[in-house]
Amino acid sequence: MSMVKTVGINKSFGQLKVLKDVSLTVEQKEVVCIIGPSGAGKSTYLRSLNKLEQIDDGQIYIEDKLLFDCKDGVNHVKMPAAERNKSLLEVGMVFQRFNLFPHKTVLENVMLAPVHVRKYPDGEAKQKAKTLIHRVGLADKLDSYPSQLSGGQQQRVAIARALAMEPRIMLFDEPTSALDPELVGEVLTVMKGLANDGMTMLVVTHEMGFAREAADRVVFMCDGSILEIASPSEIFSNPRNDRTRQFLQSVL
Amino acid sequence: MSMVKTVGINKSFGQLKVLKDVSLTVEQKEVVCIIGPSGAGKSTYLRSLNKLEQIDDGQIYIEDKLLFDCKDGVNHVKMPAAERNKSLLEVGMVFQRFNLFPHKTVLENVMLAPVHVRKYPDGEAKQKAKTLIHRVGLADKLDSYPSQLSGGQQQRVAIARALAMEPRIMLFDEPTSALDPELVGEVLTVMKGLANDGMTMLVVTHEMGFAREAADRVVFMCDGSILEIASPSEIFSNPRNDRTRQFLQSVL
Amino acid sequence: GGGSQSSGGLTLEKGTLTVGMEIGYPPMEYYADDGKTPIGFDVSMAKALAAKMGLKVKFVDTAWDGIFAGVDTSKYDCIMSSVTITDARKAAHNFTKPYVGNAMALVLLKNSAIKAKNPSELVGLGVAYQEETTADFYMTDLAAKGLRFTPYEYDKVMYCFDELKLGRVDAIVTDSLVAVDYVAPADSPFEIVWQGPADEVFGICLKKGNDALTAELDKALDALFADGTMLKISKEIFGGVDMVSAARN
Amino acid sequence: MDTLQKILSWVPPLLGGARVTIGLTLLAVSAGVILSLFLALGKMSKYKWVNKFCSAYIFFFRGTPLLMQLYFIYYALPLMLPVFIIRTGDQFFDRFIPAFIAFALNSAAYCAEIIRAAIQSIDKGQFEASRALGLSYPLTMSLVVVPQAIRRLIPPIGNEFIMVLKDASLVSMIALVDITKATRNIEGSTRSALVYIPAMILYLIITAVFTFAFHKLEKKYSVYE
Amino acid sequence: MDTLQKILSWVPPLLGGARVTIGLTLLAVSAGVILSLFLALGKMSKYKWVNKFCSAYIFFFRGTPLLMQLYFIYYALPLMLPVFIIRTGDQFFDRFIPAFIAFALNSAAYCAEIIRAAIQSIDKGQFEASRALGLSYPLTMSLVVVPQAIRRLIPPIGNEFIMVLKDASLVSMIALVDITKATRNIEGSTRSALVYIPAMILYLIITAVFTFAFHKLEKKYSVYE
Ligand SMILES: Nc1ncnc2c1ncn2[C@@H]1O[C@H](COP(=O)(O)OP(=O)(O)OP(=O)(O)O)[C@@H](O)[C@H]1O
Ligand SMILES: Nc1ncnc2c1ncn2[C@@H]1O[C@H](COP(=O)(O)OP(=O)(O)OP(=O)(O)O)[C@@H](O)[C@H]1O
Ligand SMILES: NC(=O)CC[C@H](N)C(=O)O
Ligand SMILES: [Mg+2]
Ligand SMILES: [Mg+2]
Repeated sequence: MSMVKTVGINKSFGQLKVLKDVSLTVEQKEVVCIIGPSGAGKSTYLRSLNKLEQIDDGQIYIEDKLLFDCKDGVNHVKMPAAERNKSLLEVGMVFQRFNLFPHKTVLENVMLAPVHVRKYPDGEAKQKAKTLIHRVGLADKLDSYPSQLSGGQQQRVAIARALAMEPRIMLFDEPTSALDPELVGEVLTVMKGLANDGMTMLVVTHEMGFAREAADRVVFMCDGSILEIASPSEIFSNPRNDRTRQFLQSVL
Repeated sequence: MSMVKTVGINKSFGQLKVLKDVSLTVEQKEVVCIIGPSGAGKSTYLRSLNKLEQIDDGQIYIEDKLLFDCKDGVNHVKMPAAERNKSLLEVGMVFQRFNLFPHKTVLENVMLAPVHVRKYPDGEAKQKAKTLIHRVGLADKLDSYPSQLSGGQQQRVAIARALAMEPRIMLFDEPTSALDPELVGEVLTVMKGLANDGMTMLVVTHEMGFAREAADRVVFMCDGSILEIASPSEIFSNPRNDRTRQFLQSVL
Repeated sequence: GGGSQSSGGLTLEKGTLTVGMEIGYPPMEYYADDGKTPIGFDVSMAKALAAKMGLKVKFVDTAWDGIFAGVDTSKYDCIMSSVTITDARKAAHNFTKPYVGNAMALVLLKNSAIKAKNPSELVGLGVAYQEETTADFYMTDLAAKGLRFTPYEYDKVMYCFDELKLGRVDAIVTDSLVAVDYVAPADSPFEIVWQGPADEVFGICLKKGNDALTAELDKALDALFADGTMLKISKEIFGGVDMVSAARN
Repeated sequence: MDTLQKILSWVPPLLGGARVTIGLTLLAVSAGVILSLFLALGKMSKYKWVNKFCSAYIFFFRGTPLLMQLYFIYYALPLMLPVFIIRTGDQFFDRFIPAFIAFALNSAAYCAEIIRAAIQSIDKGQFEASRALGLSYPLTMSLVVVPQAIRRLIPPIGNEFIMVLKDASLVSMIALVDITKATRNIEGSTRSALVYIPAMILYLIITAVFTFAFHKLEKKYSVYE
Repeated sequence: MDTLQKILSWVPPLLGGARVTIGLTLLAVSAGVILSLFLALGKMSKYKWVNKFCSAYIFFFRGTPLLMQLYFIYYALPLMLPVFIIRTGDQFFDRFIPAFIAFALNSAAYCAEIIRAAIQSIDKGQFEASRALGLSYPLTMSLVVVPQAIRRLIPPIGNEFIMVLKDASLVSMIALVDITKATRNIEGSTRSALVYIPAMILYLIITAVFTFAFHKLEKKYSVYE
């Protein structure tokens, strides 16, 4: 069973074709990193897996269940909205700009969705939230507001918040690029821990070190297309595609 | 003759001591990089050289001329404001967030100060501006507005704008940290060119590659103090101070 | 008095005569120096009438603009607010018999350079009056007959006098009963240069068809004339002058 | 001494006027805010006619003078259509209620734009994070967006409140005795303009007090910033 | 048909009123903007008394109703102090000028806050870059800050303009015949409220036209964005 499978995804914003026939399969427990220049469509691809963007054409499967089969922007999979939304809960997401709820404490941020969406009883949700916050190393910040935390701490809360919904796959969209260089490490450490624990992950990142160390496969996207998929060692030492080589030269 | 010399600079914001007895001399044609964690006081130090911050105590010399001799926030150097400002024109500055004038074209941005401050005739200022814009590789963007440029291009215009005032020393405050990774290179290339041409430069940066390659000396600042000054090869391979080592480990 | 039993059921609020008036029309109805106690001719008369009818009295201050709509929509039982009885108003409303004599008056500044001796000589001048009053109708009528002047309309008569004093209008046309009050003080800057025929009499105005209350009010009014109360009020308000008797002839 | 005594004697009627001014403002803005919630959501709605109606409402009430709206609602409408005659059996309320209606309808249009701006000022990321966590639109609104919008609403709603407080002076045109009408009454009877001075001071005090109160309220809602 | 003819006959007096409404608004807001520049700079000044005076001015004119300010400037002040009597030899201007003064003084207070906010909204980096290039304070203001502030001023000044346009209805209180007064004159003579409909439409058209014009102006000043 694959965790996420997309087949021939296309997506335009007005005249601009942002995704061109993107097909990719992420297996269970796999860590896949997506790299590529700005404007490549990396974020758009990630967001389309989560219904944050509506694709124009192509199929999206989550855990082998076909959720979207789109043609010209119309989804032809007939399925109750509730059922589709339930499947989408398997997909957790972490954003570049954290997007924590500023009016809620750390604990409240992590508990909110489990209580209101999963309908977990308060006590149970709180217990689980505390465990997760502990796991990302913020046990002493339970009652802090996001504004009282550093960027790295906020991003770790965001990871805990996503994990609280017990997703089967986590999407990360440049989780460290809004951070001061000194704070990048603490977030990457948490992410590596997750990977080691067997979480399936799809990570858009500019941190080549992380990709090299944690990824099973690296995907290079450019101008809306996937140009190369390879193991980290292959892609970093011997990129086959010219555009990949050029990109890696400029960032390494 | 030294370009910039500071002796025992102290500066507080309210209760917070941000600079503690900072002394540093930058010789002519020298390139000095300042590194250090967030909040170390790097920006504050740079800004105090330019009167953007008022120091509490200490002396500042520009080209061996004593401009500030402060005690408890009062400058005891008696000198006409015009004369001091003239000396300060020897100091150019490039900011992290570019700070181009958004309502002026590239050419107008670069010409503005020479025409209105140096009182150069329009034609001459224009000629010189064009040369400088050419030098930073933007000859085709003369009439663009900043909003039409990428971050890297904007920063290069900002460099040209500062150079147009013919400063004898250039201050850079994290000139590349607001840029997409792909765009960092083009700005560093321009800066290396400047260094090669013999410009005296004082650069706050997180780009260790640049420091290693271009700096004559590297200064490590932390908590308002200079903890270590050394050549790049020394500091990167064999930092003497524990705090330096710790910092370099986290960012390299 | 004798009417107490019969009048009680005729009013909007049982046992109370609710009187609409535009308070701010000295000396007919205006506020005492405290800015909230209504006084003046109509106020005294209303109190006396209500007493005669065995009713309590309540005053409702109303903008002149809309005062007739108020009685039409039963916001008060009647209007006692220096309402001049005119044919047009009579066609749309009930009126009691007249209770005080009045005329149209032309007011100028003392020693004014303006030589107009009556309103039809106001050609080319700025004339102030209160909007929607008989003064308004009078001047609008003259305008329709070809008199060319500039009208200045105010919601309160006091502003007409302010304006004349400040020299921003040339003349005021208003009820003579008001004019006499403004010219009375020794240091008054105003003078009355013309008065029209004394047929601009005031009556109490009621909703069309409210004949029962109209009759009751007329009865009480007659009684007040008969027992000298009206004369007493007139002498009090107008410095000893009888302005009421003429209205009954 | 005599002048002082005179001025002191004006205080009670002016304070009486202040009760009307403040009462009308409080009620009208409260009602306006509630009504404006529907207008704001309506104007952001995808249903074309709901959207059009709300836009037209807002355009109308923001595009014509409040004085004219007041005249229209108080005089013209009941004369044309007797169903709009409001009879409460109490003279005061017979004019207070139409004034309240005019001011509330007017204020709703202004508040709707304020609310719309506040909701649109909430970072798009908040909606996306909510979506990604599986929160439905109503949950997103009630748990995430509205609580954050409220704090941003306080300053402009406070501003609107002060605006209405001053616009309430228009009710003197329909002989409701607010501060302005009380002032004009005293001016009329004393034939002197001295009363404007305590009246203006009273307005300034009220404005200052409410500005301060809204400021406190804003602070209270900003704990997390 | 007859009704239409009647309505058409109202158009000239309503348009006459519109001239007064628009003229007063244009003049008052223009003068207000100029005056407000001094107030805004004064309120940001480091000279304590200049600062206090400007703050008090703004507090006073924003804290009391325009209607009361109008009465005060038009009636009370000249009655108390005859030097404030304005005599031009033309009765229209005798009242238009005080109205203009009241509206301009009032608008200045609002515009001052708008200008202050616009200047303060300019990125601090713009001041720093100017300083680093050696530009003096006046040069920084005139070359860098004000040109950028102007574009941000257009929407709120446009808003203020529309506000004054509607507040201009208050001049009907001092017998100036603006749209509102023209409407009430026609209402009085026809004894029908029908005239409110073309009058409101006229207001809406004027509001829409000026909103559109300010929108265009804003666009024109945004080339660089
Ligand atoms: N909502 C939108 N409307 C219009 N264009 C959009 C929208 N979102 C993204 N785009 C455009 O789509 C293209 C791809 O954007 P996307 O954010 O997916 O790129 P990316 O690879 O994530 O780049 P980055 O590294 O800058 O985040 C870009 O050209 C972007 O400008
Ligand atoms: N204007 C100011 N008012 C108060 N505190 C300030 C001000 N400017 C800077 N600080 C504080 O002074 C300290 C030093 O700031 P500075 O910006 O110089 O650090 P830095 O080394 O440049 O850090 P960074 O890498 O984040 O730019 C920080 O704690 C900062 O919060
Ligand atoms: N109260 C008044 O203003 C009355 C004015 C005048 N007597 C009229 O009836 O029209
Ligand atoms: Mg992206
Ligand atoms: Mg810094």
